[in-house]
Amino acid sequence: MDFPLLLAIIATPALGAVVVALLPADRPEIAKALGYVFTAATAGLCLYLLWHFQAGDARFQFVYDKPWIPGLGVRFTLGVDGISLFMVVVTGLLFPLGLLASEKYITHRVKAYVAWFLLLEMAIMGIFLTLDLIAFFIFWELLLVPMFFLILGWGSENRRYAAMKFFIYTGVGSALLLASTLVLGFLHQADTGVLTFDYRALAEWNGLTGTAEVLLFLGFMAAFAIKAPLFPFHTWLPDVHTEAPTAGSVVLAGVIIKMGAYGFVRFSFELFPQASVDLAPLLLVLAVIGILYGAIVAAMQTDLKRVIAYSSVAHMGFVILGIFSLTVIGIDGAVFTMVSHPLTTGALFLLVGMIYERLHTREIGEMGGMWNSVPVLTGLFIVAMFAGIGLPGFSGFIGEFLSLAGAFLYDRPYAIVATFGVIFAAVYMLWPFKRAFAGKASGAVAAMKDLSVRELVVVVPLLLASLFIGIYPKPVLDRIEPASERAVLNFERKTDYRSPEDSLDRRKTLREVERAEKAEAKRAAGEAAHGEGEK
Amino acid sequence: MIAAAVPIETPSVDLWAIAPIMALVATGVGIVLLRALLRRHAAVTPAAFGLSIVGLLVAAGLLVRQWNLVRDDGPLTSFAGLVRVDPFAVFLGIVVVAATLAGVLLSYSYLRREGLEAPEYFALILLSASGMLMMTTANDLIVVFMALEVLSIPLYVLAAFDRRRLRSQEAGLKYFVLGAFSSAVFLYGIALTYGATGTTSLTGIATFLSQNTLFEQGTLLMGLALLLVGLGFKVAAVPFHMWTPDVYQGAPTPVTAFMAAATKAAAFAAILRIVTTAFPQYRDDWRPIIWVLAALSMLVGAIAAMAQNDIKRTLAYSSIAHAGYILMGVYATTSRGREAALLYLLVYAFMAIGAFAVVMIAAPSPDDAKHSYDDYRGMALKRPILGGLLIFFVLAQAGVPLTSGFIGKLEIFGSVAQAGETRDYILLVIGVVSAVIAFAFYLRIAYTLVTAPDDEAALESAYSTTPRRVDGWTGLVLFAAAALTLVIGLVPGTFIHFARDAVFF
Amino acid sequence: MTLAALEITPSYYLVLAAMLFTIGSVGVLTRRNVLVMFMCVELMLNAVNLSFVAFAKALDDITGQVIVFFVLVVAAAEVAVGLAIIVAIFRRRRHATADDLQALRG
Amino acid sequence: MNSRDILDYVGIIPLLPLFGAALLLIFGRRIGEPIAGWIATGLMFLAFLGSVVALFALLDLPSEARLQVNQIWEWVPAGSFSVPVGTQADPLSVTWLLLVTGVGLLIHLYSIGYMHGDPLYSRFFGYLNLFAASMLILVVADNLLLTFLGWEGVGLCSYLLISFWYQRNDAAVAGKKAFVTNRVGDVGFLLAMFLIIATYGSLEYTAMAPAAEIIGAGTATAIALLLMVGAMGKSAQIPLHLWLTDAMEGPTPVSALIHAATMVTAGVYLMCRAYPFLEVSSDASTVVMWVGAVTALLAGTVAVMQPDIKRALAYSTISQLGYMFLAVGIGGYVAAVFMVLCHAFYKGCLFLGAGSVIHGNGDNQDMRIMGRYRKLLPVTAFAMVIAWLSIAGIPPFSGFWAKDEILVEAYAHGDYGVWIVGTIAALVTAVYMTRLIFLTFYGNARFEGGEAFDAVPVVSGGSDEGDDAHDVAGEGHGYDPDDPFADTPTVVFGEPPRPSRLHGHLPHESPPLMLFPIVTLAILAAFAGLLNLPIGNLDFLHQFLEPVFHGVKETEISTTAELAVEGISITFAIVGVAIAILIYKGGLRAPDRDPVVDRLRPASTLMGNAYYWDAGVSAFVGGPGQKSASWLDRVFDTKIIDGAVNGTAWIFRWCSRTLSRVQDGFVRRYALGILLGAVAILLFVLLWAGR
Amino acid sequence: MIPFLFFVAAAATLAGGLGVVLARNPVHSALFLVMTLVSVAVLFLIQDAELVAAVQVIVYASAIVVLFLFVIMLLGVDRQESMRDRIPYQRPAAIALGVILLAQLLWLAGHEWVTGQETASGVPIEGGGFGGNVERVARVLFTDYMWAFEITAVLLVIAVVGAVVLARRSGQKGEPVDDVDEAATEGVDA
Repeated sequence: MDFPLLLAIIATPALGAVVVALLPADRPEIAKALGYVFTAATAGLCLYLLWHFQAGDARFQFVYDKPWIPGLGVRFTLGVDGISLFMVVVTGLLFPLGLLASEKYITHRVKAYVAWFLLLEMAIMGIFLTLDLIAFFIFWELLLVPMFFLILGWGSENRRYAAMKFFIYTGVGSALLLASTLVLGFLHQADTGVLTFDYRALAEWNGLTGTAEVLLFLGFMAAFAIKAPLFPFHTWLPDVHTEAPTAGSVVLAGVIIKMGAYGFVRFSFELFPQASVDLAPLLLVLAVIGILYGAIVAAMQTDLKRVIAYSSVAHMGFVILGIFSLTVIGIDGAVFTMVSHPLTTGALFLLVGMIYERLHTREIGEMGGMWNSVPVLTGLFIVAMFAGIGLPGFSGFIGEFLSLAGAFLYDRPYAIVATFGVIFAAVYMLWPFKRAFAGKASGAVAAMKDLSVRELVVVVPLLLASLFIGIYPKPVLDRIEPASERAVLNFERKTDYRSPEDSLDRRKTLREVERAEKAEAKRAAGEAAHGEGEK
Repeated sequence: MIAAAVPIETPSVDLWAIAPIMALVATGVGIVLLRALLRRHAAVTPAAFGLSIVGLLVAAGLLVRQWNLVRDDGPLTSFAGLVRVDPFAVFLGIVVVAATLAGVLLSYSYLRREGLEAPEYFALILLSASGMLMMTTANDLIVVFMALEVLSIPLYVLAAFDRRRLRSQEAGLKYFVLGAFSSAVFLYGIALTYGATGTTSLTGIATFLSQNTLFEQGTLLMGLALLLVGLGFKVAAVPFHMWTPDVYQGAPTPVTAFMAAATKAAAFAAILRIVTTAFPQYRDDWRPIIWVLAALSMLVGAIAAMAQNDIKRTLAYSSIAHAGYILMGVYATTSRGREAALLYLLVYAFMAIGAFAVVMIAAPSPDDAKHSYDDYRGMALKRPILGGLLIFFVLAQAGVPLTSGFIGKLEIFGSVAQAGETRDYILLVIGVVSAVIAFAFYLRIAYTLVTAPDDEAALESAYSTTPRRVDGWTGLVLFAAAALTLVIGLVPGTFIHFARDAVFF
Repeated sequence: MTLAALEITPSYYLVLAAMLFTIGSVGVLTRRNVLVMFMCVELMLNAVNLSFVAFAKALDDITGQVIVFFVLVVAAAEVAVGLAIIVAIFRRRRHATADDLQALRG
Repeated sequence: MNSRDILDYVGIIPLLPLFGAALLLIFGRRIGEPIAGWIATGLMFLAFLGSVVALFALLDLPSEARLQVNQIWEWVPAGSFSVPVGTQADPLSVTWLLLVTGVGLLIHLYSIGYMHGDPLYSRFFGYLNLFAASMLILVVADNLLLTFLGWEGVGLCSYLLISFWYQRNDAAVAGKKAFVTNRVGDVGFLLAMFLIIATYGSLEYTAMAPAAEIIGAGTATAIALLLMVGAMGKSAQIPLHLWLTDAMEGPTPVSALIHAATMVTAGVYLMCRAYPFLEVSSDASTVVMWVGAVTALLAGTVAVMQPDIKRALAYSTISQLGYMFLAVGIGGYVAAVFMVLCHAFYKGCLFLGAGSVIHGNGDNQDMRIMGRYRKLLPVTAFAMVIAWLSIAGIPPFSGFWAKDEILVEAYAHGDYGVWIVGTIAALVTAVYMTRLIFLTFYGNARFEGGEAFDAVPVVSGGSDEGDDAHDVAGEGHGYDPDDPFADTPTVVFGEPPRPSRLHGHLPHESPPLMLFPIVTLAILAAFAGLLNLPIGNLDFLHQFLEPVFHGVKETEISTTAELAVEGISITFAIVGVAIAILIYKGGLRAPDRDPVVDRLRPASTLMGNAYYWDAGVSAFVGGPGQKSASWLDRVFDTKIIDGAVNGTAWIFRWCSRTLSRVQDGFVRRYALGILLGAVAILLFVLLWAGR
Repeated sequence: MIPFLFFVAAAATLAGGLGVVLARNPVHSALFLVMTLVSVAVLFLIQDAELVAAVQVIVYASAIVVLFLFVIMLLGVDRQESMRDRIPYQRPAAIALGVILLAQLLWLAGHEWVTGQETASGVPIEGGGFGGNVERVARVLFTDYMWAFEITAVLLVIAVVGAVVLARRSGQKGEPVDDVDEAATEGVDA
């Protein structure tokens, strides 16, 4: 362990936040510049991570481990695998763009904005990188604070309601997550005598009985389902999206709502395999409802941001569908969607933000004819829109396709119903698009200015990235695959669930992975015990 | 004939055991003497202030010395076992002295500002603190009772100290009447316990109960119940909490800070000691009571705070909720639970003092009376550092990660989770849910501070105090409280080890 | 059985003490005058004292009586400070009863 | 470089127009007219050359070995399966390559003239190129998923092209409708792919034939039917035909390119590719067959009633596509491909001709106010007449051979029901096409200032007067905000005739640039029959495609029977033409008096309104559909789900207020609280504790 | 003799207690309090607590009650208190709670109250050669409870300081702050 890369990825934005917070308030340009420096540096570290990540290795890489809260055996354990890798990279790339998008929009209290924004990045990085459950929770909860202040300080009219709703609604989920985590840790301690919250050690432990496992699963699910957001826990999302500043929406749609899905794959699966298998139908039903329901309700919205917000509900439905298909394909697809959705929806939110900056409204009824006045914006919107709809060639399709295919393998009815979501996807995007962009331009719309170079620089890379991994997803999938294979193997090892993907050649690697996992868990447990002893 | 048949053996007196208490009492009395000597001399208040700081520092030094003594050689007992200095007592003693020091530092400029300068104020704070130290070291119910009075009576006076403000006097009176009432109940509890066991010594009770099986438990159980009522009143547990918002709101703000931080530590010292030292055999009987008190405190504190329109009052309700969390630690009955409770008391002391310190400075009108949300609107925009600090302390109390409040809650919840029975889990869920409910009012404070009224003119008038300079002493307190709150949140290791070493009786 | 032959066990005293305690506590809850409320608290303390002495007698242990001393001292100190507070308030506002003071509420 | 190597590079063909699309869509405004058009056309020409090269490379190989798959990169490797990005060059794909690039090239050329003056000129060519690229990807792909990419790509382009004049409300709506309807079909396509993944795990075409034999008839039926649903969406088969007629809102070259020549045939292509499943499953074949037959007949009857030239052609297209499906259903894959080719030529010609008419006619599409244009647009008329004869099934024009082969095969298969329906549909085809030609080019002149032409014999050739009008009326087909009918150029059945938009000018012939493609297509339409004559060894197409449809049973039919069937077809076609000529030779007595429509009431109303299917779907979607969606949004989401959330918050606030009220400031109340707590604890202690 | 004394004293105690609670004039309450205190002193006496009884009379009945009366007279509140209660349900709730509390306490009456070990401090009330009651009390006071005894000193200091601080006429600058709307709360039913 030469250079603590993952620590650096978390620490850089944190350092940035502190430095920016200490600046004098009357020099917004320095704050801004430092914001770019620190987000860009983080992005650079993320790319370095991406470059040096070993594809095909199912284990955690770049592991960093230090004791943190001794009383509870909490350790500051960082590690990255195929599932978290891309979330980290996407986060790293989204933040400089988000800042760039805020350039015009944020005119007051710039310093505070940049500081909160950097803190937000740190929290998100922490969430995706920690392997210790308590540390995970710490970042999970910490995230709410910068988000709260970003909405409150720079949101739209109804921001107080939205900020409160976001904090408290998702807080309820987190509370149950914390309770379940603690109970899990202590049950483990009661059984094995070792108090650790290292999730690898807990995953290796098989002492949970039926009801306890289900209840703990539900506790974790509360947090993840609300954050995801799974139907019927989704109503915070549109409110928050509408009120949040553009960059906040981008990050929210891009990364934050992925954390729910991430939590399911990372934690629920490994910690509660039997409950995951048993409750998969429930999750699948909710996911399918979410896909259709989110799409239908999205089509009814009159606020452009709400349309995209509800579309996120539908998209996350696909993600959950893929995850709980309990197949390698499905999980591949879900994680891929988690990578792709930030790009497309991020672009859409950015574009809506740009429209809002020009028209000062998000009401579709007050638009109309923008195709005429702002063709470049419209063009990009079309691209982003179709990428979001799931047009093959863009990244969204790959994820959706694999998720559905996985669900189809698991149990056909879910996939068949969910596939009809692709129709509604077209409806909810094209209908508002028609109303907002087609037609005759008049009044304020006619006077709109087209995108500046800065705005192009913000949006175009996202769409290009989406296009690139839509055409050549192999590098991404290759890195995701070992992790999702691991997840499925985990089920086969611990439960009597058997993946329908019989033709896989993964069974031959079964023993290999098992051995590696055992060694890993042993090491983690040993370290935890060691950590207990050293104080 | 005069000579007694049995000679009186005077008990051994270990001065180390009571040295910190003596330091505080001596300083308190010294201030009174100073007052008597200097009369109305202009320097009398600064002198009293200086003297109390010296006294507190000496007490703190002695506590550190005690810490080393008891850690190396085991607990010190003195005065025929009435005083027992163990790591537990020293830990809470340090919390008390630190909170007192903060209270004294805050008071100095406050008293000058409000025109309340009186050296007796410092004497009363120190004497109250000495009572708290007596409480932490008490090993006998009678001493607990005496200590309770020693710490309470000065607080009654201090709450009513601002005689120009009727609210302050009202606070004093209410606190006094209810305090007297509840101490009578507490005393009746002692009486019943005495009747049931024949002794008032905590260890004596435990020994008796472990050696005898009572056929008739009524007296003992009722005594125990009434003891809990009396102590529940002091820690402001629901349903004995109703004095808290009124008193916290009405009392001068530094007194409120001192009360919130120090009294809580002392009262919890008594609870922990009594239930765990004296009644370990009866844990199945008192634990459900504590369970209910904890659950009610957390829920009522969090819910009632939502509808408040006064920041001090809101913080008072928050302190009720915090009492609930600490009671969870008591409920756990394990050493982890005690550790968590101790850590929480430490952590809460700084969060509470910090928050009240900001409130003290920020009070928008020249007198310490206006603390409504409307008065604070937009404060963080006008005074970013002060407002930011208040937000920070408030979020810490809410238990946001990377603040000490989170670590405290985590340890508390962990201790309950470890207990491992269904009702423990239910309490745990109540705890975490109430923490979320509490977000609602903490965030409301944060929201109020960062929200500007819509037009600029309204902003001008909204938070319109003549910028009050933060004097050095207050600044010191603020800095220390913030730094500790943050440091414990980031690297809690040292403090957790400290609390863990302190759990032993 | 005549009255003289009746053995007055400690329970008699204790029942009496319980009744007195109850009367005192109900008094605190019902009287509006602060001074009377305070007298009711004294009733409660006396009830406790009675219990202590009765327990002392029953246990044949002088400690109970010793405790009564401490209670007396505490009562005296409380009375001194309590009356001072009442006096201070009365200076500000004549005719105050406990009910008048409800500026702090909610 | 041997032929196989050459065929490996077939993937370059779609890249050429793709490059053009990227170029024109990004830098289009700087390139401008007319260079943009020429760039696009040039790239199409290169693509066409590429296709020709591919053809020859393929012919170079022995007929059984004409299959070259080149997997370029691993596209979606996930779990148990992996989908490559690869090309497949075989006779089927090369046929389509030639078709798409060839017809596409002509339409590009045509568009240079047609789109002259449009402010979005270069964007149009960008879209056209993008469309061509998608279509080419669709056909060169070696697996279903990559085909699906092209499939969706053409969907996207059709959306963009149909709503090209986005300022028109109807155009925007039509584009949306097209895309959404196609998506309905896509569900089938996607599910078919999932089923394939679930059953044998490979989406590649080469894996289909071996797999079909092992997966069992039930699964094969399911796959085939699901693919058919997808194909129905794209090929506008009933009931998913809704979008095609509305798609006439787009510029006319688009109608020709997308809705006649190429995109709609994608469904047929897919069904041809999926032939192994159809071969295994006779149930699926039967369904496909009947879908096609019903579509052929019903769409034909609707076409008869349409007053709008483009809508009539659109329904005709649906009907013709029905024939192709019919052919696929009876196992006549080659016949279907043959039909695709011929249809592309004559329908392309017809659409472009119609465009020429509209172009010269002040953008008026209402046939009821045309008539006698033979005189004014002679070249167009000549070309369209050839195409008419071809589509009507008059020998020796290509349409006859194509349709005839299908009907003969149907008869040979013993599917007499289908054969009868097909034959009747042929009659209907002859009727509506004749009606269209006569209403447009013959009969009386019903256009503004057309009275002077009525006396002139229609067969005596035209005049050159059109040139004068050209300069004025030919400017721009874009959106004219001052025109009250600009929003709705299409005329639907039942609408009163439109006022003339000639503004005093006479209809005029189109420029040579537009005429050249029309004439070329007319020539192809005339002689395309030569590709596949059912005589001796002259069935070149059959021989060429034979190896693709490996294992398809040849149907044997006696020459007598064949001749009899052919005779019946010819008879029906001639009868149809004759009937229509009898009715329409004099044109219309008044613009709003169509004899067929009048005489066939009330059936004509039913047919003219396309059996109210479209209206019904719209009414459902717009009525109960939208209402329930709105209910979900306004009531269920806001009131119930979010209401529960806010309700919880409200309950807590209420509790909070209540607690505050209890805290009423009376010190005795607080004492009561303490005592209450004490009593409660004592109660607990006495009753429950100590047990 | 003893039962007779007990019942008389007990009756007086309860009567005094009830009198304190029920008397409408504070002065009467104070006098009833004296009655109770003296009766309790009698009860102390018959339980061999001579010293305590004496102190009870001297300190409590004399000093404390005099203090009460002094304050009552000083403040001039020797008026009839309205028996109407402003707080809804307060009185019935208080009486109900009182009844329950008493019932709970008396529940013990049927059982053994005293269960503790005898003579835990080693000094019984009689016998054992520890001298008289005063000496016995002193013995325990200055050995076992010496610490508590010392605390009383602190307590008295506090009482003095507190009383002085509060009752002092001035010493704080500034006018009374009108933080309460006095008119709104004063004399509602004075």
